[in-house]
Amino acid sequence: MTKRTRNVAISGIGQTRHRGHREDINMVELVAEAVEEVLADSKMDLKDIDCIVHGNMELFEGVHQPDMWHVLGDGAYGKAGFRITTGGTTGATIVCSADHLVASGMYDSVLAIGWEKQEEGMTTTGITNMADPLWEREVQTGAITGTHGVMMMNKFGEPANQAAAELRVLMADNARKNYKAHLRIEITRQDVLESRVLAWPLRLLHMCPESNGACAILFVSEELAKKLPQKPVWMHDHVTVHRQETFDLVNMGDLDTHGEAARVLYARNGIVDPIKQIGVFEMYDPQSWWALDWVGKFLMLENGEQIDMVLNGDFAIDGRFPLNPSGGVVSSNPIGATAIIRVAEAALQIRGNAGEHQVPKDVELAMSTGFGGTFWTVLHLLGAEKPDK
Amino acid sequence: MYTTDKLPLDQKDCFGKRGLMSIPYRYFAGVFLSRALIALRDEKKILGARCEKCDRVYFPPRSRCERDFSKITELVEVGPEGTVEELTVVNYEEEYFKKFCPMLDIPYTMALIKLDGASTKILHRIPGDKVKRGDRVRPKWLDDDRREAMITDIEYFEKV
Amino acid sequence: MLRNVAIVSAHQTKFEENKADERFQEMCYPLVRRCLDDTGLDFIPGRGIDFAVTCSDDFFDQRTISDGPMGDLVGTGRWGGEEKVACDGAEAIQYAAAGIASGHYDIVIVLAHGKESQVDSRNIVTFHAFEPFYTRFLGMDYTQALGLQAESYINRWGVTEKQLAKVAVRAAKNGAKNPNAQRTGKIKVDDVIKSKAVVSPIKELDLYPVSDGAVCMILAEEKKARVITDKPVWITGYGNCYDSYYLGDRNLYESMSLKKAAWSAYRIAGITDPMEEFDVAEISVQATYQEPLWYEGLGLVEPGKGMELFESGETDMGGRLPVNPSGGQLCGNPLLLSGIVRGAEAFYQLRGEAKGYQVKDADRALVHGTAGPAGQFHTVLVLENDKAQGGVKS
Amino acid sequence: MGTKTDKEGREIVEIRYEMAIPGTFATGPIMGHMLNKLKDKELWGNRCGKCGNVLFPPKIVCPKCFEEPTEWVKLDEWGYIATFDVVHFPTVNPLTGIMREVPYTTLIVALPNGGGFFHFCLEHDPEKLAPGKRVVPVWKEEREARPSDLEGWVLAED
Repeated sequence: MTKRTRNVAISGIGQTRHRGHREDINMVELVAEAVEEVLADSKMDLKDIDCIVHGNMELFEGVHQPDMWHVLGDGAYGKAGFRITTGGTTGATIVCSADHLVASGMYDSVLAIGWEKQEEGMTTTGITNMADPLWEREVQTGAITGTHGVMMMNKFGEPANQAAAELRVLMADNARKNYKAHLRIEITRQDVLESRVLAWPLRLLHMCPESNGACAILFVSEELAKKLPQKPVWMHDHVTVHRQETFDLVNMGDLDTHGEAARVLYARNGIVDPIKQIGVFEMYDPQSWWALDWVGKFLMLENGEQIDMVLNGDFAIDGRFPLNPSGGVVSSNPIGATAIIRVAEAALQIRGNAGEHQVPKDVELAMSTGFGGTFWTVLHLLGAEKPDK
Repeated sequence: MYTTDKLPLDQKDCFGKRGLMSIPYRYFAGVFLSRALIALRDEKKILGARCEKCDRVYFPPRSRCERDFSKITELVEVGPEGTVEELTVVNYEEEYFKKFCPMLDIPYTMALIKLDGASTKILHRIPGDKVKRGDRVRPKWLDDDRREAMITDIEYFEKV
Repeated sequence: MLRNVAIVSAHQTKFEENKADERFQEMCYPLVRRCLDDTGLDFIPGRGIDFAVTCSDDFFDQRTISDGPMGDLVGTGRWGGEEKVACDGAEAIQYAAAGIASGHYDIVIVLAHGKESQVDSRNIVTFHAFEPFYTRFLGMDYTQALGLQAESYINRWGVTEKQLAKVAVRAAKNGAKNPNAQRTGKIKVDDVIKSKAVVSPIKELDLYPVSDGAVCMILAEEKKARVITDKPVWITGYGNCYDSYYLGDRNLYESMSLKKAAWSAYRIAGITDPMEEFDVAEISVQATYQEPLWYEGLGLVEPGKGMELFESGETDMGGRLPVNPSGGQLCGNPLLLSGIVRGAEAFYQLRGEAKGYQVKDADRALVHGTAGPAGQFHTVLVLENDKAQGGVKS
Repeated sequence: MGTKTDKEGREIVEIRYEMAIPGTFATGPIMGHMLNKLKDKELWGNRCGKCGNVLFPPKIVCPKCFEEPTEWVKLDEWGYIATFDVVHFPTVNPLTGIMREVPYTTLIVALPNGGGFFHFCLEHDPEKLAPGKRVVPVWKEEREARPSDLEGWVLAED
């Protein structure tokens, strides 16, 4: 167990319906939708919230320091606030931030808000812009890359190809149960394998959509959690692992930030068999090829066992190890919100009121991840029971 | 220049690469603000947003009251005349702005104007540097065929 | 805060108008190295530096995820983690302290960088801080926001441009003793008044110059701080606050958010009379009018009396509460960096290491940073050395 | 600038804005050295004295050892395909504001004496490409110390 000065609980969750088009509202109104819902969910009065943590990626909407404008919609007027961003991990990072700000004793209630209105910018150009302007920026193509696919195919052959497609189908099945998900499509493995090539062997249906959405979570001290009506979900631990700016692309093994994060988290929290001990896993899966590779890394499967697990249906909502009951990132990806949505969905599963995509069992521990930057990972562990400090 | 005893470095290797950060955007005002912006274009009307809870009339309009977070659904006409409350004379030109904004010749005045009936002040421009605090001003509208549902449909404000 | 947190090391670059020969890495790496040498720490999660907080701005860097390239310099190559505060640097200090006080980390490195010279004009960047429907395409930027607030302030209290010029003169005078300051030396009131008009009443010398530079800091929890240094500087108060976004919603001649930020920081630090209880203050003044305006917001003096306080000499070196012995942001710090530079300067003062501009017996310091148009957002920190912690007030 | 009609038939305001912020990226002596060498059709990285890894693009400090590199290293003029992909998804190049022509192929080229990086592959047929195949660089005639001086990589004839 990580050291923790005082316990922090999630006492409210708010999430917009993530959609490809939200031309009916502007950015501020998008954020306000999530805030309104978290206030309703937590029965907390906005004026009683101490601090707002705001996160997104500025260059996706082209607004400098958007937290200043968003005071109009996030309720930060006259309050303390922070703007924390780290790329795709932003949503997960602001959860760490809120956890720190409450656990530190600085604030008793912190509202973390992650959002993105992808349709207002050009996502792939925005991502390409993260590469070094003096070298890679001329070459990189956002996150649209088939390189992982090529590596998986080389290692595991056709079964990997089938599993990546099957995993995508599972995400679609889950997303249809989650009315907040963006892509709630009915697809078959064949549809995936025959969809348009984006970056061979990555196909359109392997890839996440560009979504508009916001997600807000209320983090409170133990004392305050007791006073609030919602069943508290406890923050147990989080681990952030980054890697060098331009990593050794040749030996990707050198790049196993996911495995490293999992190793640290499991060791600190006495997890020896994640598949048994963790009730549900909300993983940041921007594309199914990455998902297939990463779920193995997070679960420390050495020999691609996850491929059989996919084909056996072990990752289904009612399977041995439910993966992304929400439909995951391939079903909704408002980037600045995506990783905090993982935490929100994990918390909903622990609360037991996730709705149609609730897993049919009591969830004691839930894990969620964020992914971004140059292969950065943020890993969160949430629990139904208070962590023993 | 940065130097180190570990690695030979040369001043001639220090230079600057010109580049852009070029990304296209589409900003959606949303249904509520669109109504107010389109009124500028079609009716030459300046609409503010009235919060039923605290009765403030906000300009620029917004669908949330910043103070009490209540939803705002009512647009009310303000102005068109108003009183200059704050101002600053702008003496510099920014080439970049000219590409995207219909700029006035310098020196011009950037002002905060309390429009009649509004609780807050509108930011807009007044030609020249002669305007004073307390002066009454009115909008100078672009011709009907040039207005495009932007705040710049009001070319500038001018003395009454 | 539930654990005591101290700053144990801080280094900054010289601030310059255009560091054309250095990219961010060259600006920052030597600072990190110096902080490591100071503290004998290394990047070993769990045993050395546990975590990194960076502070930078994607627009100014013209780079999505502008903290990406900083990772190599703060240990992420060693599986470390990093988070970016995309706000004023003083905020980064408070945020790093939260990570430590939460118990999650013991030692955190903070690395902040800014290069206003990279983009053709900083106004092009702050143009994008204005929302696109009612403000941006009027050709708005932060400089004009400063102009509106300046006029509002001097009109409200009858302050003259001549009086404001004295602020620039003192800043340059103080800055002349600070080896890292950019715009320094002998400036006369007339030079300021005659300098190029920018936005009335602000002339070129009333406004902080375009500036490049970086700051690196290491923060630690009490036990480890004691091992690392015998002169820890404690963070004993913190507060920050947002005001309204639209300039037209605010009374620009006063600052609700600064008042709130300051008094929450004072309350936590147990300060009731800032003018009396602080020995030195480092505040972020982007344009001369802000010196008296921030005095009032910080509660050093009542509304309207800021200029009076300035002219009384009590905030000069040797006065009752010297403000900006370093010269402050008017001598050159990029937007968003000023807050952490102020923190570093206060750190030197409280350790008696501000060679040439040391305030005698400085034990408790006020640190202020601001962000957003015309001071929409403020951060206030209270820093104290062991002597002040002992309750001794010199 | 202007408006559009949304799905419900309402006219809504949509402001189109082509941001293009001009700036000057300082190379510094380390990145600048590599860029200048491109003019001589040479790829240079630097080597960490501790772990011996070749860093490309060259770095001010070895991210893993946190030691300063101790020597400049000229990379080999051929490499292997580590992996590749064929991009069919057109995007604006943020450095120029110009839409990229598709399809194009990117590869990660692994160089024998260390280092590996993203670049363009001038062969667009995935059937012809495979990890492990040898590739050689193709240089532009006019070179101006920028990444595009190296036009891309083609399969070596052997």
